[in-house]
Amino acid sequence: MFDIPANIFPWVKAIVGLALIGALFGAGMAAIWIERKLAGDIQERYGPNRVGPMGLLQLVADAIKLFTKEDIIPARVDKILYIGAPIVIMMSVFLMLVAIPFGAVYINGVEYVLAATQMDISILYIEAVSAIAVIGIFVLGYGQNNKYAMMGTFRNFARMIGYEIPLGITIVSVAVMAGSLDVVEIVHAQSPIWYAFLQPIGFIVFFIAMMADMGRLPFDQNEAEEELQAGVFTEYSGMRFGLGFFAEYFHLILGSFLISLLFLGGWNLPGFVTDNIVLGIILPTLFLIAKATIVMMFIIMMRWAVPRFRIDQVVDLSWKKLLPLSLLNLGWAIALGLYLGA
Amino acid sequence: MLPVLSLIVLIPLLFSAFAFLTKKREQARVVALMGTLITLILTLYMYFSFDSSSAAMQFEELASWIPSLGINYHLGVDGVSMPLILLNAIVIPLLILFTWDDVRSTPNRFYGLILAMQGAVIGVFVSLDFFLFYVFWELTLIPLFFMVNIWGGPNKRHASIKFFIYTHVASLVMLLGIFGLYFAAWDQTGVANMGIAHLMSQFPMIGSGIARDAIFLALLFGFLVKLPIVPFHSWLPDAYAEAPTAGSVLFILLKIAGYGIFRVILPMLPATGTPDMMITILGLLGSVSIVYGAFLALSQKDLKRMVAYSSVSHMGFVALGAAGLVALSISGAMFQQFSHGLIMSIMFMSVGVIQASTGTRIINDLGGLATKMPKLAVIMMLAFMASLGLPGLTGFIAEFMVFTFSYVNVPTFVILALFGVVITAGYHLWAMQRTMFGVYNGKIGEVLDLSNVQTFSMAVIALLVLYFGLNPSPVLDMMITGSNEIVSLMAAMGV
Amino acid sequence: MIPLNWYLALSAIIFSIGLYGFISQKNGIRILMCVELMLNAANINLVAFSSYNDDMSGQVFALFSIALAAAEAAIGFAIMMSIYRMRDAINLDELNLLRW
Amino acid sequence: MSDSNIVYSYIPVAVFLVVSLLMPPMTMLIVKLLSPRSKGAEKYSTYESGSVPTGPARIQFSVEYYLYAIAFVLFDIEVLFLYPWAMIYRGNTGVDTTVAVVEMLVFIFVLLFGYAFLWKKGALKWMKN
Amino acid sequence: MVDLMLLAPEIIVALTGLIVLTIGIFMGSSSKNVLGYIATAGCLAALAMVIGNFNASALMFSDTLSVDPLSQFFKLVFLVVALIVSIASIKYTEDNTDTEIFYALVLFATFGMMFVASANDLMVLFVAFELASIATYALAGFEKKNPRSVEASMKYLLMGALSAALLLMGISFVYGATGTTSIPGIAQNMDVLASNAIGLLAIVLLIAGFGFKIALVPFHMWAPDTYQGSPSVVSALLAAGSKKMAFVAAFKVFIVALLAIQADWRMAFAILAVITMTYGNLVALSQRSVKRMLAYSSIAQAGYISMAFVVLTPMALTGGILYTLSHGFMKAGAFIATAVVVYMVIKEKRDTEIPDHLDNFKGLGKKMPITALCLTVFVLALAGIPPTAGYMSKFILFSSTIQSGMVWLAIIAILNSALSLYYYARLVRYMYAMPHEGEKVSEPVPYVAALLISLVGVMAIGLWPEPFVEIAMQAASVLVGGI
Repeated sequence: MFDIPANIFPWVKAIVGLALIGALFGAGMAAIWIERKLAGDIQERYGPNRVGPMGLLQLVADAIKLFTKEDIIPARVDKILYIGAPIVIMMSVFLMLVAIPFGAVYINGVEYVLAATQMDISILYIEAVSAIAVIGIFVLGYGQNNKYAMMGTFRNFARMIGYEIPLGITIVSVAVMAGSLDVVEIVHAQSPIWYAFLQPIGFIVFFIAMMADMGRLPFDQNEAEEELQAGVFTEYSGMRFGLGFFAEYFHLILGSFLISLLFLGGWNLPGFVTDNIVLGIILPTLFLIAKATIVMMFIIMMRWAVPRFRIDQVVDLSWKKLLPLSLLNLGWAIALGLYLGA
Repeated sequence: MLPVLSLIVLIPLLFSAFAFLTKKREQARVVALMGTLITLILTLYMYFSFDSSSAAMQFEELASWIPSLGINYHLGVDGVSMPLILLNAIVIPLLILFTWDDVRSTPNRFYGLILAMQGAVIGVFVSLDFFLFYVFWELTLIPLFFMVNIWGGPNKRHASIKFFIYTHVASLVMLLGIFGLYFAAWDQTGVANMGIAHLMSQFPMIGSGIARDAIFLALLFGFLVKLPIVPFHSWLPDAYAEAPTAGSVLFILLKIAGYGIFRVILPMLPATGTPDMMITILGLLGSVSIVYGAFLALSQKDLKRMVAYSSVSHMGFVALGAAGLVALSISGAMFQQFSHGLIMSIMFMSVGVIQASTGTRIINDLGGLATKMPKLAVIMMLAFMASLGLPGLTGFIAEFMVFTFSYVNVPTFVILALFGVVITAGYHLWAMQRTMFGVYNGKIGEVLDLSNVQTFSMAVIALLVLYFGLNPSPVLDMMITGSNEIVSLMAAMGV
Repeated sequence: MIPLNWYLALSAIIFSIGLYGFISQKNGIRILMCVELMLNAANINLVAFSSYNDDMSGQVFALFSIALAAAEAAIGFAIMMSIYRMRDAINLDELNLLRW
Repeated sequence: MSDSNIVYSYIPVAVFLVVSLLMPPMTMLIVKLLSPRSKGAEKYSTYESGSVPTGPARIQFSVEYYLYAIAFVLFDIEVLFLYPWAMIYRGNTGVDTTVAVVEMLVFIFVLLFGYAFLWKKGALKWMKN
Repeated sequence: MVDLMLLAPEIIVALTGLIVLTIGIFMGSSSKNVLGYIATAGCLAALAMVIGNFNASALMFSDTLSVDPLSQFFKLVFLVVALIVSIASIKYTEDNTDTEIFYALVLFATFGMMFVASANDLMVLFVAFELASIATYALAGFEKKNPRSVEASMKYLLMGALSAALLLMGISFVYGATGTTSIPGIAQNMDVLASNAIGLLAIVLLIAGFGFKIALVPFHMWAPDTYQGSPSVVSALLAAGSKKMAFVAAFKVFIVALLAIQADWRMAFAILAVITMTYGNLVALSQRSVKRMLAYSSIAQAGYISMAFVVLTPMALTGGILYTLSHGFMKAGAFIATAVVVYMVIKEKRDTEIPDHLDNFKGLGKKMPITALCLTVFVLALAGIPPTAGYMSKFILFSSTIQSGMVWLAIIAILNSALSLYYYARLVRYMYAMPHEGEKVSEPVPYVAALLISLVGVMAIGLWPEPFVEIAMQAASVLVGGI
């Protein structure tokens, strides 16, 4: 083997990891398409079906439209905040992406994780950077100087702070059982049984909290077209709107991956051992992607199955139901962790 | 044996608390009279079982109080303090009788404060521990402050605060001196002890003369302001004149400063770095006070202020006698304190009566009172005569002893002071002439003479003035024993 | 390895910004934010020292101080809310019922 | 893991950060090149369902929002203490497990006290009468 | 295993706080008066535990807590203050819907103070310090509808937060230089700090941080406003409890931990003490609000106590420590007396713009004799008139100053005492020499009980100081182990 300086390696990893961003865009497009198609199916109507086969090219058409729309910056907005806010939201998503592992491969018994970087506190890191998005949305709403946006912002704010806590406590419950804050370790720890089965309450709480965190219906009070026009996005149009819109979908995708990683066993295929590198990479990764897709589709379908909650219902759900449940789950996890760890 | 000293301190304080709790004037004055009478009986018992030929402390009580700082509960009396206790114990019941019929606001507080005052003053006299001494010393401030502040004249506010600040600052300076002595003694002996005798015996061992002088001057300052003496006297006329009659009498009975001079200053004096200078200070201030006080008294229009200034003048004798440094001059000074207490009580009571019945105390507005108030006139005249030093009355004995025996050591100051005697005679006679004799001033209207209780209380004091003027030995013997002890202490201290 | 002095310089700068803001600002909330800056400067110090002294207690200390800062901020905002509801102002200049 | 490794594991983070900061402006640059432009004053006015905007948008919102914010700050910080504890309570770093669990139970117990108090006091009620 | 019996006072106080909170929220507002009695009982029980274990000595929780005579003494101080405040508040919180919050905060604040007293580690010290502070911020603003109370609270909070930040920064430097947060550990490694500019920086920050809480001039500006605006019972807690907590913390940090660089901080404390006492007394002279006057007097008293840092002999520390106890009684009592007056003012429906205005004290001697008498004793004690606690403490403190040869400092302090008499005497004059308006007001029993407890404390220390001096000496001996 040729000699590589050790400190080159992370740079290489980073640049390779940038390819992930491209993949993410692809996935985002796919997610939008899936959503529209599913919506059509559920409502017994056609989704996009004119542009290209099964309406696949509709997305390309939309993208072209976004790129060619005029960039309007309304007169009364706070310019710096207006321009900066989508960047902050984007940043949050990308920084989450860095630490999420998408699979692992064993070469000569050594495990190589398919992630842009690996840290021993990755779940804490992910939670931290995902919280930046809240600030982004706050800046977004505040910068527009528009009443609908402002109301959307405050709703967003009330919702996010409510769900951040059960989310954090369930993550701790998972970490307690795995004994690590590293997502990879958590995935390993689920090798025989998924945490979704060991901690069913935690799974449900995490799922709901994650949905709220992503702002998916029934938790999209910050946009609420019927009441607030477009809520936090009221004054945004064209590509600037597109950036925020895409960020939301990215968030959905990454959230689905997180649910799969933390509770659904990640890329683990019990009993699967192979020497074939290609197969070793592809099969677990595909398995993970499949899980994430199912989770995502489930979330998307929820949109058409459940009506939007009122803001007080949202807040009550988190503070009065999820929070005690998550603490209960934490106690369960501690006990279970002691039992299993002993 | 009966802890009689604790009792004469605590009984007034206890009755003071009772008096505060009473609701009506009738109850309050009875409680006050009972308390003071019990104190008087105990004091008389003490006086008759007192051995006036012994220089030692008698009725001594000693209990540990704050051992970690060497502070004890240590009481005792000797010839220096016994006459002063007697004075207080006798005059205060009479004072209460004197005010028996007075109508005033919150009488319960009034009598409570008088009793508290008595307890505190006696406490100072019997304390043999500096800490205890200082506690009682400071405690005397509070009743007097309230006396002036609540029941005083039109300028009461100014007068009370001035009094409070002057004497409090003086006490604090004195406290500094006590601290200095205490720690110097602690360093020398390695034992913390606040006993007065112990600290004074350690005083000459302090190495630096300047340190001794500083300690001495701090203590001296504290006593001289309280005495008071020129130039620290300016609180006195205000406070004395603004106080109600009872308050003025209480001020008169506050002989703690002179007592402090005998008890502490004199024995320490020879051991200071510059004893001669200290004697000069004491003698000079004493004689200046005599003369200057007399001059000021002469220039007063207000009878009460005049009496107040005459008090400054009288206090000069205490300092001068102390500066005489021989046993008999010191005894003279002590006797002056005793005599002054009796005489001035009558004087202030008389002034109080005059003011109450005529509504004024400006000398020029009065005149010919003798015709309308014969009882008052007799008693007051006796007091005036005693005050100016008529032979056969107490004032004469005191002043005579001070002049004669101080001449040995401080002749210059005695000669200076003699001028004061002339002026004293002058203003006393003038004031008496203008108020008592001559034509009755019709503007005053009808006046009432002394009531029976007033006559009784004032007459008793007047008789005492006469009795001790003719036969001073019952108290003078003790004083001479005490003075001899002081002189022998001074001899032992001499460096 | 980043030299310790860099951390200290960073923390000193943040601390100074906070202190300056504390003195110069009039708005209660801004002042509170400035205090948060100062506390965080101290946290940077603690963590940096902890890392360079190879001793964990500094990091634990930082955790506690974060918690305390949060509690303090919570109380602070609660108080400011009640002031705002009463006086319509959180400007310190306008709070003059009690003389400064 | 030594300090230098921590620094290296954050290099990708830095790269992603730079990318995320550059991407939106670059996108907007493309938009600027491609999109048409037409002036019109109305276009730049604030949207308020067609009516003329009145008053500032940054008004004070109902107090419930702030109350929840305060509650959040406190509870979120409590979670902060759970993370380090979760890593060591099973005694793999020489900690006495019983003591660790008891201490955390006391902590959560106190936390629940505060929670019950908030609930009972009505701080978690959106509509206050 | 740690001996939890030694922590029983703290545990009792904390549990009582939680119990009060729980009972309170499940209780109708009509019967909430019982909470005050529960809190009082808790304080009494804790007090009994402290006195029962008075001579205990132990290190707990990996040496982060130390139970020793010093901590026991200050626990005594804090519990006594909490007891007085709890009793008085039975009346104050009557008919209040938030009674349980009030008592819980008082108890939690006391809990924090007690932990400061036994902290043996800067981390514990800081956390406990902040716990007590945060509880008192909320207490200062307890009257949510009273703009003065809230304003007082806000000023207190901002200054308190600043002091916390300065303190933390100072601690971080001490930690950085010595590599430990344990107080004895720092003392051992002090040579590092002594030879380093960081030491000086840390001292400046720490003095400023503690100075705010102690209210040393020039860090005092919050104190008058806060003491004036807060409810009187809370002012009592602040002046008598919170300030003492800062003192014990400063004793531990400076005298135990940073003793090796005493040359650097002694002079600073000397200057601050002199400025503080002089400024406090001078400004107090012109105050018309009694609470504000007491606040300035409190500043001045902080100046006296700070002399203990300058003199630094066992006797001076004994005096300083005894002074904290005496001041606790005197100030708590004085503030509660103003609470009675405020109660009267509200009852008589007078102008409540400044309810504690001097004019409202006119003729108090007749209207409310017990309150007036107690207040008189308290202010005379503050002035240092014998035979009260104030005199006894000043006696030891000032005399120790002379003993160590700092006569100038003693003279300044004594002159200040004389000066302070002026405004104390004025208050007494208003109460006794001025005519009163309105009828005699019956004094509420809880207030009277609290006043009498303070009175007994003040007089007990004044008349029979030996046991108090003894325990203060033991407490001081913990501090001077290193000297």
